Amino acid sequence: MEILLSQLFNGLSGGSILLLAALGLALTFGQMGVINMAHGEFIMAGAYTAYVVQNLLGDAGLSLLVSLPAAFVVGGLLGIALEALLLRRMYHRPLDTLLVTFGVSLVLQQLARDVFGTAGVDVAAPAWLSGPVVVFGTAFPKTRLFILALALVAVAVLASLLAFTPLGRRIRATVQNRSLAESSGISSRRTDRVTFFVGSGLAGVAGVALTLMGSISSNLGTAYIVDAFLVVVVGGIGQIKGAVIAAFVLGVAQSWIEYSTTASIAKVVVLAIVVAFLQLRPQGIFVVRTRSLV
Amino acid sequence: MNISSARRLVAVATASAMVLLSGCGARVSDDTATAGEGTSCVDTSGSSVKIGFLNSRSGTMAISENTVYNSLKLAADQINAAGGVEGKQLTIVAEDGASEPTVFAEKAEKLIRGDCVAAVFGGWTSSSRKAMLPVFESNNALLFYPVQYEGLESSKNIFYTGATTNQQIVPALDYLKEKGAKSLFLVGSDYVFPQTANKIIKAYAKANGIEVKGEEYAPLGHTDFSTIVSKVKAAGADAVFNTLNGDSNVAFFKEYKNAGLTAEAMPVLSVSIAEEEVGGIGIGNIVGQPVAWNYYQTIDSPQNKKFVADFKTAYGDAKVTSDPMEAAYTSLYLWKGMVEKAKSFAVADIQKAAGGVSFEAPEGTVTVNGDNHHIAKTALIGKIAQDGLIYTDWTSGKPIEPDPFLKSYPWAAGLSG
Amino acid sequence: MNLKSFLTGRWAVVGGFVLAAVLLLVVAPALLTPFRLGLLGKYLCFAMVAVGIGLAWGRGGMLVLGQGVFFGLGAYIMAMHLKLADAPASTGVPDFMALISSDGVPFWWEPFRSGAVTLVAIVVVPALAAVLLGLATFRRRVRGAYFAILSQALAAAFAILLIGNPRSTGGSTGLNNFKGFFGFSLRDPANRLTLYVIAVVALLAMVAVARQLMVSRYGELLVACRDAEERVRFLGYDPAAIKTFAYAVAAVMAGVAGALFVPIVGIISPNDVGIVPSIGLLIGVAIGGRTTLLGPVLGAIAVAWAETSLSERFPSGWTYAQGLLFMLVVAFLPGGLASLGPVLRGWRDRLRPAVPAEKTSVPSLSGGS
Amino acid sequence: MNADYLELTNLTVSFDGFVAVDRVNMSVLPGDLRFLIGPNGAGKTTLIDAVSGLVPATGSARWAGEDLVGRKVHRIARLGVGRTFQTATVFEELTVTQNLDIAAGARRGVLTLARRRTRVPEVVVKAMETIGLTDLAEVPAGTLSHGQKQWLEIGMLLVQDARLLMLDEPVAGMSAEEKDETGRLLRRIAADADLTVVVVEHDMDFMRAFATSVTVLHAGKVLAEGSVEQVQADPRVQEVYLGPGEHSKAVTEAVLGEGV
Repeated sequence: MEILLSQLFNGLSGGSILLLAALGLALTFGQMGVINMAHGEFIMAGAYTAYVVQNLLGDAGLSLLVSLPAAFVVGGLLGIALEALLLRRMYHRPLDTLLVTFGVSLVLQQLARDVFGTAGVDVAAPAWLSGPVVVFGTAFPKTRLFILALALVAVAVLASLLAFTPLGRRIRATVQNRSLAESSGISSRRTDRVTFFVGSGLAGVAGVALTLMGSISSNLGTAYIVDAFLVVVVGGIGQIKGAVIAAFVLGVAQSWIEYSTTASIAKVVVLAIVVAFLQLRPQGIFVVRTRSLV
Repeated sequence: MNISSARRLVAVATASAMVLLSGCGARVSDDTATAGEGTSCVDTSGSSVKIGFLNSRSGTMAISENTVYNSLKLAADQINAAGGVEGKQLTIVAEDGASEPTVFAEKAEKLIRGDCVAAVFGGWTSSSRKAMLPVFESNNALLFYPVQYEGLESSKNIFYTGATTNQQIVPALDYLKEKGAKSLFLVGSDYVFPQTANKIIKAYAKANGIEVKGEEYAPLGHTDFSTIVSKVKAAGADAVFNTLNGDSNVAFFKEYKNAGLTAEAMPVLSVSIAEEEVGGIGIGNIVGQPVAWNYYQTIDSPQNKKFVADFKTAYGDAKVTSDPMEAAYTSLYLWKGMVEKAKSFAVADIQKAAGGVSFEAPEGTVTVNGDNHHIAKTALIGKIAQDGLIYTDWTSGKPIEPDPFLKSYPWAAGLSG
Repeated sequence: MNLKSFLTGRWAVVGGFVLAAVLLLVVAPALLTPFRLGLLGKYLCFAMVAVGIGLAWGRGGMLVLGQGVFFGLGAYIMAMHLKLADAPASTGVPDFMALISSDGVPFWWEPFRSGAVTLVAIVVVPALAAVLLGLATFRRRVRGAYFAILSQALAAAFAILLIGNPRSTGGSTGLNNFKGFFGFSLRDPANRLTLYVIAVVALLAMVAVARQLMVSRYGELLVACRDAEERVRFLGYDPAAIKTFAYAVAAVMAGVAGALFVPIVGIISPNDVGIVPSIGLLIGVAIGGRTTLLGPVLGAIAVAWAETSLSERFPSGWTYAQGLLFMLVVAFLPGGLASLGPVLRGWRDRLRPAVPAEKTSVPSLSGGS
Repeated sequence: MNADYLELTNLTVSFDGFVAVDRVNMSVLPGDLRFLIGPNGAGKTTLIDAVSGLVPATGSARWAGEDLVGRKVHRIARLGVGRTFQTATVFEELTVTQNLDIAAGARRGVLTLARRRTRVPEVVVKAMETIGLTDLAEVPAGTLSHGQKQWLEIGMLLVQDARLLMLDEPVAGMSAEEKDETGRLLRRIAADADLTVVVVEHDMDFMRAFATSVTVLHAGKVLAEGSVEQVQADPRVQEVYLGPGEHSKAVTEAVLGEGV
């Protein structure tokens, strides 16, 4: 019973990490069809931001709270730079953006190595996040509870942003029909840029969260990027709720399969599940606009 | 398309290939006839001699291997400043192994065949060593490998200056047994070193009445240890034996602490965490945990004090020294000793002279075993302290003779297949 | 001169083949040391994969990010055979297996004791895998980005599986230390030269096959699928079948390349088949010109050569160079170097508005040089 | 008269509960040039989507003795059903000849596909004459004008051996001359080749000039059917296009065309 509960929690927790990593990706992918392989490196940039902030401020608790907005801005600025310098000219070639951003990710990783050194660095978790909370005899690590809460807050904020603000309406309009939105006076250029800022900023926030879990090094992002993309693929285009469901389902599946087999097999089985799922429901993914067909 | 012409071309080329194959190629069975190919092209006629350093300067292993490169460089500079080897200055040819076995094999061949170096120093992962081994054997060249490893290997062309299993894993088990551990949980990365190490641990445990309560492997680079830590916690063993590699250690120890597990209640003995890695894991997450090596920066000896001081002078005060760095440093001096004893740079002469060559290393006196090409080393169990350094908690007292195939341990019979 | 007429020019094609054959079979062995010739052999293996990528990606529009899987299938099949052939006759168990396990040879290794089965499997296994995967995804109209991400995830899973089963696959070390190749010693320079010759012949044959596919009606159909898949469907074709075929051909080319890589390089490890090498294979294709016939070949060889020589001088320099190449070439020169001519002409025309601007379509289909 | 007629019976398409096409019954005979009109969202395009297999439907759509509902797109195409799209979709990087050659080749065997095209097939030459693009045979389709692309699409339908042609707004964005040209082309095809042609169109003048019969769709249902005059005179059609109430002749003519 205890192990049942703690495995369920581990799955949800794994899902919340996936969700944080994938949320911004779902936004930029859905909005612009851009496949941003450098998203993982934006996560890394967020993590290093937390490291720098902690070195400046010292206090772990305060610096965690400062890091979250700081990393959001750092990630967002990187996103805007990427959008303005490279991606802006490539919206009609979505597949090529994958290769371009892969190049960006290689460069950012090497930059991180040259700036912060190849050795991993540590960001200390604040005292109020250390250790577990024990409920019914099951221990729940506080850091994981924090990340779970952070992911849910991020989803809530993003969802209300999309639902209730003028910006959100513009984003939704562009996701559904770019040319129609443009012809009805929405500046998709500006919307794109803001979307990229928000989406990449979320990657920065994910990076801060990851400092509570593991090592901060130049290849931090590569560990999450493929899984994050799978979440987006399963979740469907421009669907925040799809990403939420997909992240938690994949997280729980991973942790359950891992419990009964091994971590390696779990990863492979989860991929098989994704392929099988796409056999059943490519619709969440496949939208035909018959009038234009392209 | 002119299919017929292309077809004709293919046919002609295939035919010529067949002729080549059947005509002058040697069969596997007459391999001895081609030993001449291994003739060395090392040039020792001038006032200098070339040696090769082969470390990962890029990729995931660069973190660790850069430090080895630095200490190799330090040793070479010191040797050159003191007059070189047999009066010849050392010229370093450095290559990047890029953390990939294939690249290690390719670069090793380049160093031996292209640059004609007298010996190669480097490698870290077992994969890199195993990838290089056939290259050194077929070219009859020398590799000095500075990292503790899983044993069960002995090549005439490799000198192993890190610990083999009976100098690290077996003493670590002795230590845990002495401390009263009745049960163990094994956690490791999914590759050859942890798997071989765990095979040895299980054989030891069986012979010593220790229960192994679980054995878990994580893929290399795995970062979510919630499930594995849950299993460790549920099993409730007396201690954990940790053979995780690299970044995984960070995620594991953070998870371990956050799950409420402590070094006092359930110590985690690690064999791949040295001074260099402690900072990245975060001292708070790992303080008080035991590790097993043959060298710590805190060793109180004149040789070590000088080594640490020289290293900090060369690379900065913030740098720490660790076991593989010391073993790499030592390996260059051991090679120097072998050359001076043999009065020759030739591989065959060095192999003949190697046995008994000894060096007052920072870790203490080490001596080369001429039969298995490993070195006798003293095992030290240390504990990680608040200052990020490791302090010796237990020692084997004297150098342990290397026994890569564990022939002298009755419980290990049958392990080496 | 019109590139198309060059492409179709019979004599130019024959001449090009002969020239390439002479360069690779006569000039290169004469000029290079055995070590460098071995490296060139390795580059040729990458070039074979590139020919397939050019077909599937350049002509078919399928962004194949997981070619490492097929490369790995071919390579591991060959490696298994070589390890079994090297195994001592008394036990029949390869050295690395005997070292870490006493379970003997896994059942799925057994077929590869036979050389004939191995050679057939090197072609058939990658082809089957590609057909299965292709039909599973293309039939359900999973394409574009989704296909790319899936193929990438597949490469990741394949590498994880290899690393996770060291008893049967050699784990992260992979398989190496091969003594012979179908009975011939791999230490003998004459045999290594033969291997190189086989690689050259295989590459030339693949280029010939790719060219035939490109100029055929099928080639036109494939381009049509790339540009307007639904339209093709409404003409009564099944685009899934059309694309799957190109994907399978690319897979076979990668598989054969992997099989030759093993004896030439002497090792195959999961590092050679995962995500990073799979994407790395694309950069040469992108630089050379993805839609052209020879662009991918030349690009792959040039990139591999640059990697070796750059990394000999600046260890971390190569990563920057590779990253920048991806960014600049794909973003600003999507047709690769092959399109440099038209692009420059386009700029010149823009600078001189008096001359009516010619329409240049990039990436162009007709660049066949 | 042949058996190639299209007969829809209770054809229904719904998306997540929204009924886009609602129990439509309709038949179109060979030689007919049937126009489908109706306000935005009436279900015109969805109707031909359903017939061509792009969206799942219920009911039946019988064509030449076969029920098309539930078949795959390329199978339906092979039964001689062809369609175009609102935005002309030709293979931009291929030449006019290549475009037509591909359209003509759905039944080719593997061996033919693996070889190069040595000569231009007869049907392709003929179709190129019909659509008037013979002079542009070797020009990449991407460089054609908008009107020429639409003609090329129609030409592709002809060589594809389609006997049921469904065109989605073929004259949108065309100049007046091009519209005229297109209309005459369609008439010729329908009458001479005895084909069944369905045109979805918004352009009332074009409809009035060339339609032989008209079906008006509204909210997924058939509102009216008949000749151009009959439909224009139908008060329900006027109501849908102009809103409820009485309308002056001038207003009605402005929207629905003269002759009401």
